[in-house]
Amino acid sequence: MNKISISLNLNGEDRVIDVFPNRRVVDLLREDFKLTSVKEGCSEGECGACTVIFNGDAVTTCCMLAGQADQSTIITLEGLAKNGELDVLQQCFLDEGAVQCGYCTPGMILTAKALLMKNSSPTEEEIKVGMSGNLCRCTGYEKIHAAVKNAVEIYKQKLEQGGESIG
Amino acid sequence: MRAFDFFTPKTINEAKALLNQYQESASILAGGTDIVIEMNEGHVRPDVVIDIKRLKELEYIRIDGEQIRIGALSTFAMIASHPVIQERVRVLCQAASTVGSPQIRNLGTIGGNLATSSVAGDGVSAMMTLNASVVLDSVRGKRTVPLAEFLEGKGVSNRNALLADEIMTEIFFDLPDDHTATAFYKLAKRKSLAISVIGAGILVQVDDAGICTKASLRGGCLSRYPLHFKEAEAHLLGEKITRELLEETLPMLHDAVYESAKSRPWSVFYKKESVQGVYRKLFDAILEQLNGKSNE
Amino acid sequence: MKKRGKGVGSMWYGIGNTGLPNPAAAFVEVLGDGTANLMFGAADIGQGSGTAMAQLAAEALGITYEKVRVTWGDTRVTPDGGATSASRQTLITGNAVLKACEQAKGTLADVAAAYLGCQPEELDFSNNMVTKDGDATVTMTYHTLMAEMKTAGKMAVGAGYYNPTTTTLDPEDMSGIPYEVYSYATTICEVEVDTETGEVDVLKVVSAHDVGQTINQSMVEGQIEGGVVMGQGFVLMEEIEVSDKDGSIKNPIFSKYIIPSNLDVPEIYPILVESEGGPGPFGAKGVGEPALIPIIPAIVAAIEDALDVRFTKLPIFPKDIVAAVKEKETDADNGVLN
Amino acid sequence: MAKEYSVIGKSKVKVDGLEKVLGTTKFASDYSLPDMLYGRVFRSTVPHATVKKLYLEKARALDGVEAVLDYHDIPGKNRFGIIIKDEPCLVDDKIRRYGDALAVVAAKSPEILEEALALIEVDYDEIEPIFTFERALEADAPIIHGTTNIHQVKHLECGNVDEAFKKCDIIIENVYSTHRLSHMFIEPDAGIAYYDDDGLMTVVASTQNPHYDRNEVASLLGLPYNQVRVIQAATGGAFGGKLDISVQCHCALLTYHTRKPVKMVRSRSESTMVSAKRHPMTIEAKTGATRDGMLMAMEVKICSDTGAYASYGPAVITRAMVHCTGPYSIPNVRADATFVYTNNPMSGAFRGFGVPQVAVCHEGQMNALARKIGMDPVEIRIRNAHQIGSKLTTGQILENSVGFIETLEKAREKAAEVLS
Repeated sequence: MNKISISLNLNGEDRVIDVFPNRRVVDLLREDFKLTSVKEGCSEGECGACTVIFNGDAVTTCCMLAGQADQSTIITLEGLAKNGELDVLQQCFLDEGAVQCGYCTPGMILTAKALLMKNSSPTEEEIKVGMSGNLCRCTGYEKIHAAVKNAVEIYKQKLEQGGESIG
Repeated sequence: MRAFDFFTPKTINEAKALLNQYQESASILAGGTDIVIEMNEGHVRPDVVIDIKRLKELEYIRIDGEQIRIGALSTFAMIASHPVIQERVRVLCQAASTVGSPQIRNLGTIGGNLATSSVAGDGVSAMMTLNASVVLDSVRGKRTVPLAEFLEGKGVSNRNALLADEIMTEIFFDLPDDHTATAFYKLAKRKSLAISVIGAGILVQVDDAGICTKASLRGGCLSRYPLHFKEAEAHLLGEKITRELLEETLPMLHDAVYESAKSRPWSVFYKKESVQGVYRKLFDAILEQLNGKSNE
Repeated sequence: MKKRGKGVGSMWYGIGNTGLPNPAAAFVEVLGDGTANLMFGAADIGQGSGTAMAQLAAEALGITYEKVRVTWGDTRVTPDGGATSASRQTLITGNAVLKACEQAKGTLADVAAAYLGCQPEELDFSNNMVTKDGDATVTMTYHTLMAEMKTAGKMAVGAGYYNPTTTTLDPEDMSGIPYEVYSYATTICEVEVDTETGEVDVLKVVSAHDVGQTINQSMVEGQIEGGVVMGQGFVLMEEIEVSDKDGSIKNPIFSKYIIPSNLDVPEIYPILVESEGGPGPFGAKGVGEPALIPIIPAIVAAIEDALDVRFTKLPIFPKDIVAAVKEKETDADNGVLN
Repeated sequence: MAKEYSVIGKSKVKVDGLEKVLGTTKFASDYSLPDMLYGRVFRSTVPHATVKKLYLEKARALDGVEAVLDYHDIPGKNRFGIIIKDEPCLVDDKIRRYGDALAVVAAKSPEILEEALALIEVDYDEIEPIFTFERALEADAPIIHGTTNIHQVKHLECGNVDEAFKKCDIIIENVYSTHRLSHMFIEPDAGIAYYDDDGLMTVVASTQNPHYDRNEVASLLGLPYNQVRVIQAATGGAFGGKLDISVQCHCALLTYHTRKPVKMVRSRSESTMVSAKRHPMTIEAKTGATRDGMLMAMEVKICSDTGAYASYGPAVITRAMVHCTGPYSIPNVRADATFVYTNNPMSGAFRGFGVPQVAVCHEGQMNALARKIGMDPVEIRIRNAHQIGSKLTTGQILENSVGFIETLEKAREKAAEVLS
């Protein structure tokens, strides 16, 4: 087995790494890049805990081979807070009590982020459908939905005040 | 996961050459949503993995005269959000938007779904309802195969006609016209991340007088490949489409499912009963579309 | 055809282990700057016991929440808290925290009383201030208090443990005191059932819980909402299938053991009822397990109401709904009265 | 009017919330130490057998494998269990369920580990497995533990049940059954063991009960309790499923022999396969009441399968018994429960400890009774509800904090407002 070289933009930084191809992207991120916010819950693309933003889309990294990450742009939860300041979504998850055990939280926040990057003012239904690939066993989802709704409102206000865009 | 060599061909020709070289010992990686899981669990153990996802030339949705041609590497997310498919091909739009999860729909491709040919493949049911055909390519040349024939073929995986050196490049079907209504319903235990219990499609075309000129009813997870409700289709053809006429087919659906499912390890009782409820929902959708269209 | 129905379910739940001693302990130290370190054994598994304990300590010591630093679940540092089970941590570790805080506060109160010229029992500790009851002019900051403590060479430390009052149950008839206190709850829900496909939509759920005293409203609501959804899975989606050949579990993965997704959840209205006089900290009881329980019979009852059919066997999967509807139709055809 | 609190009752942000939204919270599988080995368990694929021979040599000889251990390598006591110590860390006498632990392996990489496990073989002498409650009690059934397959029997009685039933206007009889369920916490069980700088055996694990874990690890290794340190890692959901020992003892044993850090992360399947499940129950109930809906008598029989090991079974049976009437005053009650051992997956603690199961029964009975006498289901509950001064079936008198009726009234009020 030959190692393959992977170049990617990871949380805003260009990185290059040589790995054996029989690693999955979840392993690449957790083991090689030590980005342990990426969680593994099911290993079959069902729970969404390993979600990252890959070329602008939410994807589950347990069903991707490392080689698929070559020439990609990946954002993990480590890349969301900027200069110690929480992303609006992170703040809303915190304030709304949308976090219990916290294991699904990174995937939840990133899925929401990818959703909002594509559609800055989703309807309640669009939020729910957009978040429907992440299982949570603790919260019953209500406070997670509420957190994302709040974030949408805050982004809107920021945008109206001429502030940053969501992406 | 077992060791393997990984290739990322830049062109289809390069991909075909690799497949020709490695034959059965190679696995094609499209979205990866099925095969990576299988490999991780050790069920699939290729020596070589050929990642074709970067072949952007196979990622397109084109309206080509009266046909829609979809590149095999188009993702479910692309398909579900395509305006023409949303408007004119609801059966495919609805099937594509209920596959797996948003994350899986961002990765998974229609070609991968058809090539896997899972019993519960929603893309397979929808495409069968549309009487789609697939294009298979290899160093030996291209061939076009109707999906029904593709699924019954005995190729490298014994699940379909795909041979060891072939790559699926395109899926195409007739673009439903203004007089055609289509719909898909996924019966499952939960509303997201669900595996179909029944993944049912319908297509009905009528003439100006409302007489049925084309009917296609296909139910996934009811037989090895989407069950063809031939008797029901025959019942509709040449008749004026009304709720009563549509509902007259319910016992036929029931019986067809019973015949098909009785030898399988499924709850025959539930499948034969619920298929009627599933199609009643589809009839509602069809009638709404047809009536909406006639009112325009 | 779609049919709607409503159902009621209630429950009670004894807090703590049944008829057994099950103590828990806590340590506290108030530091020179008016912050505090709180250590206890109770494992926080996401439900928020760590947060609840910080709130209890802050209230008891009269300092703000942010000034309490908690450490839990480290056997080298924290005393035994027993298991995080039986919805027991708020009651038991909570009381242990209060006892530890009271001990530390005893020293603080002596020093403050001497400084303010009043009796220790006359003092109110709140919002980082110590004030004489009924006389807002007689007051000092925690900052001053801790400086006084330093001068006096005293330390504000406390250790406490709590064991709920129970008795061993009689081996003959199980008489005795199994629990010190009970939580109660009632859930009312509405469902919509598709009689042909057997699909059940849980539409709305009202769940009222007697929690004694709310410690953290958002967290209690979170427990109730999570419990409702888990209960929905219990009745309608989940079942471990065991092979009768080798006893293995046939569906140990998420694609085969179906838990509710976010698209399945109903509108949930949690209601917190408070009831006085309980033995818990400020009267608080537990809600972790009660959150799950009453929704289960409530959904069963709502389906029964929708279909006018009795269900005594769980789970109720779509196939069971369809079978029951069919059976009822057949009975009606045969003239059998339900 | 209750005292106005300054902190209590407020929706304070969780103390561990910030790290969780930042993704910096460390769960057990996130730990990584220098020289760390990867550990995994070799498990049985039969439910009931003695081990004729376990072939560990090939795995031991594999390059990169640092330890392959079986029960002979346990320095202390090879039994754990929260209430009854009946579960081996590694099987010594016999296999009692599919997935029993036979050996543990530590290797330098997950890939070597996988290869090593594939090299282990075992010869079994199979014993008839018991999968049903009924078979467990038959005279010729093989015995799973000790001298009987009966795990626990309980009897509860108050008043005069037989006399009371004679006076009832209405009697409702039903048989309820509930199923086996899994917690499905999103984080599979995981842990890491290592010797800390002071030489203390340290285990960081996903757990609900670190102090219990400490005692079990110490007992397994024959160490004083204060020579073992267990730290609860952030725990990704549990719901009762992380009360039993999972990886703690296996990790610690491997570290004890290798002196190196050993991490174990269960796969989803392994986690579900061997963690405790909810007890499936069959509950027969007979409820007697007056015409106007006052409960007079109740008789309950509970049967359950606790699986291969006791786990929290004794807690479940006791709690189910005490709660079987529901939150209602019933003066005459008789209840019996029998739990048996089988070769099925272990049943244990799961959110509610048997109370959800009996709630299906007592609420089913209340709803049936309400329907029979044509009374509103909330009204019939209020009529029989526990309140201050109520006497329970155990003889306990409720003295304070009984808000049941208020939950009924408030729920009814809100339901009238929001339900259709």
